[in-house]
Amino acid sequence: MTTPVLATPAADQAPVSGGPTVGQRLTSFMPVIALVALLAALTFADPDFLTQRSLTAAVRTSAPLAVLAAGATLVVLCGGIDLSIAALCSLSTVLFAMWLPDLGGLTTLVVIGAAGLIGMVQGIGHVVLRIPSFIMTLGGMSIFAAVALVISDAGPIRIVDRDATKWLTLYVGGIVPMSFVVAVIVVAAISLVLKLTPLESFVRATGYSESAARLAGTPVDLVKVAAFTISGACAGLAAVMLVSRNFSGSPTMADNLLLPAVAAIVVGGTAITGGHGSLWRSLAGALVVTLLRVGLPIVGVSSAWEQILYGAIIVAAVALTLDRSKVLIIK
Amino acid sequence: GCSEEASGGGGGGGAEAGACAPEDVTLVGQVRNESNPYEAAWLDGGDAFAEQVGLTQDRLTYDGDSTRQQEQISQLLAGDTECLVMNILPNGDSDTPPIVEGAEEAGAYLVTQWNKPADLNVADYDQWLSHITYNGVESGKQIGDALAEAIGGSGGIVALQGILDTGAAKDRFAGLEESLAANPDVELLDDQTANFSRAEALEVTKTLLTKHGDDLKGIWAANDDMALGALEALEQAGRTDVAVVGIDAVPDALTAIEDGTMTATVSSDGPWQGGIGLAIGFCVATGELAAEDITDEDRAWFAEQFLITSDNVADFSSPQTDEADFECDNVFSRSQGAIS
Amino acid sequence: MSLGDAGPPIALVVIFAVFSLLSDDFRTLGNVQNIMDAAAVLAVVTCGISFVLMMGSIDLSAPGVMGASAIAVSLLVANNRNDNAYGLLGVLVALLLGSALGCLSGLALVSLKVPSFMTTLGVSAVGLGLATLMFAGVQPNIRDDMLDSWAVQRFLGLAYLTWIAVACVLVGWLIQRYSRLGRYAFAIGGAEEVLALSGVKVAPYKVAVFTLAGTFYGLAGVMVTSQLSAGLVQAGKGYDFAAITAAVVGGTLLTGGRGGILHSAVGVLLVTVLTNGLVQVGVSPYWQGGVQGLIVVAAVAAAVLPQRRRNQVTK
Amino acid sequence: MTAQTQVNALEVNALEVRGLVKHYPGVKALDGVDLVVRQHEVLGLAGENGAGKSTLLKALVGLVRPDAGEIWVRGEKVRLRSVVEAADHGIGMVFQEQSLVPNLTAAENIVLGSEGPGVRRGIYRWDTMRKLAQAQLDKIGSHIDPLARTDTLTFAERQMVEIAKVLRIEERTSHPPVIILDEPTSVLESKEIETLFTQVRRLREFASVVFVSHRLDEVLDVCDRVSVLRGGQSVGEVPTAGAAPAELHRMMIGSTGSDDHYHGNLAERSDEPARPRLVVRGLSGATFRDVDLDVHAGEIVGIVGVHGSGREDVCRALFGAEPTLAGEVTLDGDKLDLSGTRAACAAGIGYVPAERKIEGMVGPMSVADNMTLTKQKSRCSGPLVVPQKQATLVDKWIERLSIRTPHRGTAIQRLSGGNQQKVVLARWLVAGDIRLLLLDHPTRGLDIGARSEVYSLMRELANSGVAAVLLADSLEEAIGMSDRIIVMSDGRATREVACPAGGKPTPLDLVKEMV
Ligand SMILES: Nc1ncnc2c1ncn2[C@@H]1O[C@H](COP(=O)(O)OP(=O)(O)OP(=O)(O)O)[C@@H](O)[C@H]1O
Ligand SMILES: Nc1ncnc2c1ncn2[C@@H]1O[C@H](COP(=O)(O)OP(=O)(O)OP(=O)(O)O)[C@@H](O)[C@H]1O
Ligand SMILES: [Mg+2]
Ligand SMILES: [Mg+2]
Repeated sequence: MTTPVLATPAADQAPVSGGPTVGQRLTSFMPVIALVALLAALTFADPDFLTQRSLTAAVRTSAPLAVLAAGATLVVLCGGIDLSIAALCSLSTVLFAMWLPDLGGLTTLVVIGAAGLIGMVQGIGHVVLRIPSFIMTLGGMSIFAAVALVISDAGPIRIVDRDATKWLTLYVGGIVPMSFVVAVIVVAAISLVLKLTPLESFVRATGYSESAARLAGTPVDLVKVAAFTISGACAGLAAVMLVSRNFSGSPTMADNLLLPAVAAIVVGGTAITGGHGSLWRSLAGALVVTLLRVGLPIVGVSSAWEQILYGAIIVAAVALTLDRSKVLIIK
Repeated sequence: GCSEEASGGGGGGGAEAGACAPEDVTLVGQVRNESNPYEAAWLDGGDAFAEQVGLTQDRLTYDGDSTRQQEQISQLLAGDTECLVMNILPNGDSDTPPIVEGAEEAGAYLVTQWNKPADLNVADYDQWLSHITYNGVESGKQIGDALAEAIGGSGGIVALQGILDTGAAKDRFAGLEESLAANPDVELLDDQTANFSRAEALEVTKTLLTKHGDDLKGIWAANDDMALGALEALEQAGRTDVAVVGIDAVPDALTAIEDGTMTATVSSDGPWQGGIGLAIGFCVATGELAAEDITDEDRAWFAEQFLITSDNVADFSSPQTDEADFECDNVFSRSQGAIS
Repeated sequence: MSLGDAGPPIALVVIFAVFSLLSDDFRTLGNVQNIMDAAAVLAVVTCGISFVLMMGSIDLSAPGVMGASAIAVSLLVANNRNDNAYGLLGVLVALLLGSALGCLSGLALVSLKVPSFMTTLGVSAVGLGLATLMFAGVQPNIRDDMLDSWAVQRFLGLAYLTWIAVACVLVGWLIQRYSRLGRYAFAIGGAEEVLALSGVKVAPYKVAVFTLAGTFYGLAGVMVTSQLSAGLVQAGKGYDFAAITAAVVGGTLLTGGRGGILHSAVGVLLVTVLTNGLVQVGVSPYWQGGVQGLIVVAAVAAAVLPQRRRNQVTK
Repeated sequence: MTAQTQVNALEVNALEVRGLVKHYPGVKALDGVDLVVRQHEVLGLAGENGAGKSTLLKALVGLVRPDAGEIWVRGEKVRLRSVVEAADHGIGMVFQEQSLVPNLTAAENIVLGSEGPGVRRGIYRWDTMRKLAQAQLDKIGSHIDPLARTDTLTFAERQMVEIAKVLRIEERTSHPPVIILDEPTSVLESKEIETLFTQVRRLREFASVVFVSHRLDEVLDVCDRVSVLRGGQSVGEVPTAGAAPAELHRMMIGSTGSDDHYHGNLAERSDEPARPRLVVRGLSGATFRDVDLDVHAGEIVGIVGVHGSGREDVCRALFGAEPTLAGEVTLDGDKLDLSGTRAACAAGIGYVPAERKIEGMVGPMSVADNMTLTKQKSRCSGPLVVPQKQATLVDKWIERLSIRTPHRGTAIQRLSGGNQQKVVLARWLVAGDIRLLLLDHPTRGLDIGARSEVYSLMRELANSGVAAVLLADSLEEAIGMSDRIIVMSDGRATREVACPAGGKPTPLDLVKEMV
């Protein structure tokens, strides 16, 4: 009989790899596989869909959604949820349009900062008042919507000076939209900071088991507030992207992006219960959701069937991408 | 980075006007959704026109979601745009400029309806052939006057506003204010928004009925859906003494006017709107109508509308498209003049 | 009921008192009836969603299910589109459609192991798609006297629909208190893995809970149709978040295992009183949503603060 | 049952396991285990942490699907695929981790899954259910209100509910049942343990019992026979009559172990510091009042008390995890900030919570990340994590504490409880800057070997100048490990008992003070 691996002291243990197995590697690529499968299906339905121009457009379209989803992913990783991102993004488009004449080139940074600050206030409310993030941000959502409506006098504000956002409409190498490049940079930067610093441990510990994290002396509250802050800042950045696309700010511009953004997070395979997931997954998820939003009608699916297919496909996509070994109980 | 000017967006420059063979033309109609009768009828009108010229219309809907509309348009314009004709209902004023710029860059023929920022000039663009709308101030005033008359020239009314950040809602309410100025004994007791929705109008009206009680003599609604919601609220409250007016002339409203439960509405002809935008684009794309020949008055214009009351409701009960309306030399026949 | 559960009812009383002070119109009997009537549909939706929330799951399918059932019922009872006139049977079929869609959410959850957030979002889209298919461009208006009368006829000052909602709350409470389904739903929210250890197969109960919730949404869709005399695809618009808000404001925890139907009923009244009161006291329509959000947050904060502990997990 | 088997009924083994094998990634949890449970006997199951006891027992109730091997119940080969199937064969289990639904009543928990007449056509009959539950509770002489919500009960009361629950198997099957108790005593107090043992002996009259405990004296006390597992294999069995713990221990670890695992106290400390490291004056909170406490550097102070004495909350309060109402605490003369756990960590205080699964560890995260969670700077250079530094450090501690894990990257939830506990302890040691360690049941669920390791670790820490507060698992442990013992009752520190190496008090002395 073989020696049981664990019966002997640790010193002379047979070396066991702690790295991911093939199966684990595969599950982390699932969002990309889902993306490719969807693209293949759309191309099958309409061969004209798979052109470089078409892909460029889809990728450009996905940028604001990807940024929104990436920011909110942090909150989800911490075990919460941010329902205010879309409303905050709308408000930020209004702020951008209102401040642009005075601030010029600085507006982008100021708006992102302001949105981050607003996110931070929500985060503080959540940790100090112990209001569940769902309710805190649901309240935030309606408050931001009202403020946006009032300060914009309930109407869109056009942008005359387009130079401040022109850079976002450029194409890198003539093909890759700058806005998407920015989205990738944001995802990469946040992911890198998480990975290289203890922050990732803090975020995951908070998401998996808040009480254990707290008793281990992890700065749970700070981490949560930071997550909400970044989520807010990302909403601000997404707003700048939308403004660069629409040449105006409007109090309801991004409101309908809430559910797609959350869908992007979940479709990417991030656990809605917290702890497990990544921003990269949300980026892939945002592309999947965008393809569904624009692809289905363009390849000629009728409005009613489009909704039915959308519903079926996002569920199927999550079935594919969610790593169930990391999430024991599915609620 | 090595960034350069846009290229991914479209073919640039656009097709030479009139170069398209009729069978090469792609017709696209885009509205908010197919789950409301007015917009469904719009798309049906588009289908009718497409059939008339032996084509089919691609029906797009964006569920009242501005971002989704932009996303669909930019995806559409990333495809083959040479003979593309789009008849678009922008979700709000602010959604029009990016659509226009996209079409201009991609060389697609564009007609928009209802929403456009006032300072955006159609004549500044080559591919944006025309913008059609109804005079919202006028319609708001017309039904306001009809309401004033129905309540005998004096008494309290309430207003149900549409989605607050749309031009249509604002114009129509401005029309009501004009009407109020002309009818000094009519008092606006309250104005609330019900977001153009029947269900919301029902709730809001119920509340307003308890709030104002018998002082309330009339309800001014910025569209028929809300008017119909208000009618339900009145029925549930057992009130028969309140006059209701709306805008759009949806079939249910016409029925209500026939029945005498509703006072007035203003026509907007969905099927015609669905066809006319495509017709203008088609005529230009195939060269039957030269873009340069469209006068500045016809680049942005008010379409003909009618106040419908019990007197004339029979004439409107079943709107049909008329092939003659879509003939290339007839497409501007319903113009009531340029948008000032 | 522990002291912690007293928060929402107290908040309800306080908000009611404040509005009564601020507005003469608010404190009339007519307005109280109006509030009860206005709460009816939300109460039924919240009844359904409460069971799902009790399990610790979430349900965003109300808009789709209500839309599908609204169109279905309006095409089945006497209407302007076809010659059907199935009356109560039509209502029943609409409820069954709601059950079927709810069942679909549950099945996708337990068989595909996809979180309910996503399955119900998907089913909502499917429901809206079905509704749009049935809608087919022409508004179905009902001409069924029975269904029409539910919104109009009154008993003891309240519309029949309101009594239907009261009955739903009662039935929901009985299910929660006295049926295995209800207790297990509660238990699943408390410790799902323990049920499995005790030999209870949780999957069928989860499916059953979503089915039950779907049935409530189906009924809510019928009620909206009765109120509007027409079947609208958008019949359920906004009810998903409204119902969750009501349930949470009433003291149901999104993490499951706490709260229940009576809590939710209080939450529904709270939210409805707020909506009504803000109109009555004349808050600008621009601000109403914001003020409501602020008060909801404040109400939850006030309810949570007395119970707060160190090292308490707030998700 | 045929007449033939009826005759043989007594000779047939209640349960028999042959060559059971179970692999987990990187671990062979069971490696050909054989086990025989006779009728009407109490069989002890002993083995180190991670020896495979729980896995074996879970296989017996259908929760673990073995890779190979056979299970025979009363002479019949069976396949157990679920708890229900196992229960139908008369096998029931009290799990190591508490497994009650917190928001249900005790009654519901007791009948959960086999409500019988308590539920008719899906409708609850509360009265019947309460009676059913009461009958079970009466069996073990418990006075818990069956309709009390489970989360309002104390830990021990909940354990009693679990036992009451498993006893329902008597009603469920016509066969003599087999009842499995996986470490039922680790959270009980001596009086409750006595009650439990009375029950176990009563059960023997009509059932077979499998009993797991790391307290070998208990095992010898209550069992008729002990079977020993080591590394997933059966290494033998001994009748308990006349056996000594040391013998069992030797079988468990494969060599002779020292019986004296408390290692005695540190011999005379030469230079007793003038001022205590930790000074607590008049500390009051929701569950305790006016607590005074001094702990010197290098000293282990035990706090004993019954459930509800408030000792856990005092510990948590010192760590900033429980609000305080009044009082002053200084650490090395500096006033301590009790507002939160961060401040406590920064001041050099460590806390090992009792509820390891919920509060002690982050289950899905790796051993390495769990170990360095608190002392991030031990694996960082500046703000950046240096994986190599972490690997070296973690591997050192894995070896130092002989933590049995396939790899430092393995999720901690895959380790056995004892090894999990060692990781949680190691968390406070990796940086070497700890001043005060608060240990709430640090050896709960640990085997003797692991215990001694933890004990020597505590001792070593004390010798290096760390002050420690110990809430021990048992009075013996408290007495063995502490230099001084504080007795708490009703939220007050009522007495202080010196506990020097030479003059240890007896458990009885302390019990008198506690009540
Ligand atoms: N689900 C699992 N996945 C991976 N490894 C597991 C799993 N369950 C148990 N193991 C491993 O199998 C081995 C045996 O574990 P088991 O729980 O049976 O030990 P035990 O004898 O009960 O120990 P203890 O005395 O600590 O309770 C351990 O090394 C454990 O890490
Ligand atoms: N289904 C499972 N999935 C993942 N891990 C599991 C599973 N079942 C058991 N384990 C893990 O296997 C390990 C062994 O279980 P267990 O807690 O019984 O250890 P133990 O050795 O009995 O503990 P102790 O040290 O307290 O005596 C535990 O860490 C447990 O978390
Ligand atoms: Mg009616
Ligand atoms: Mg074990």
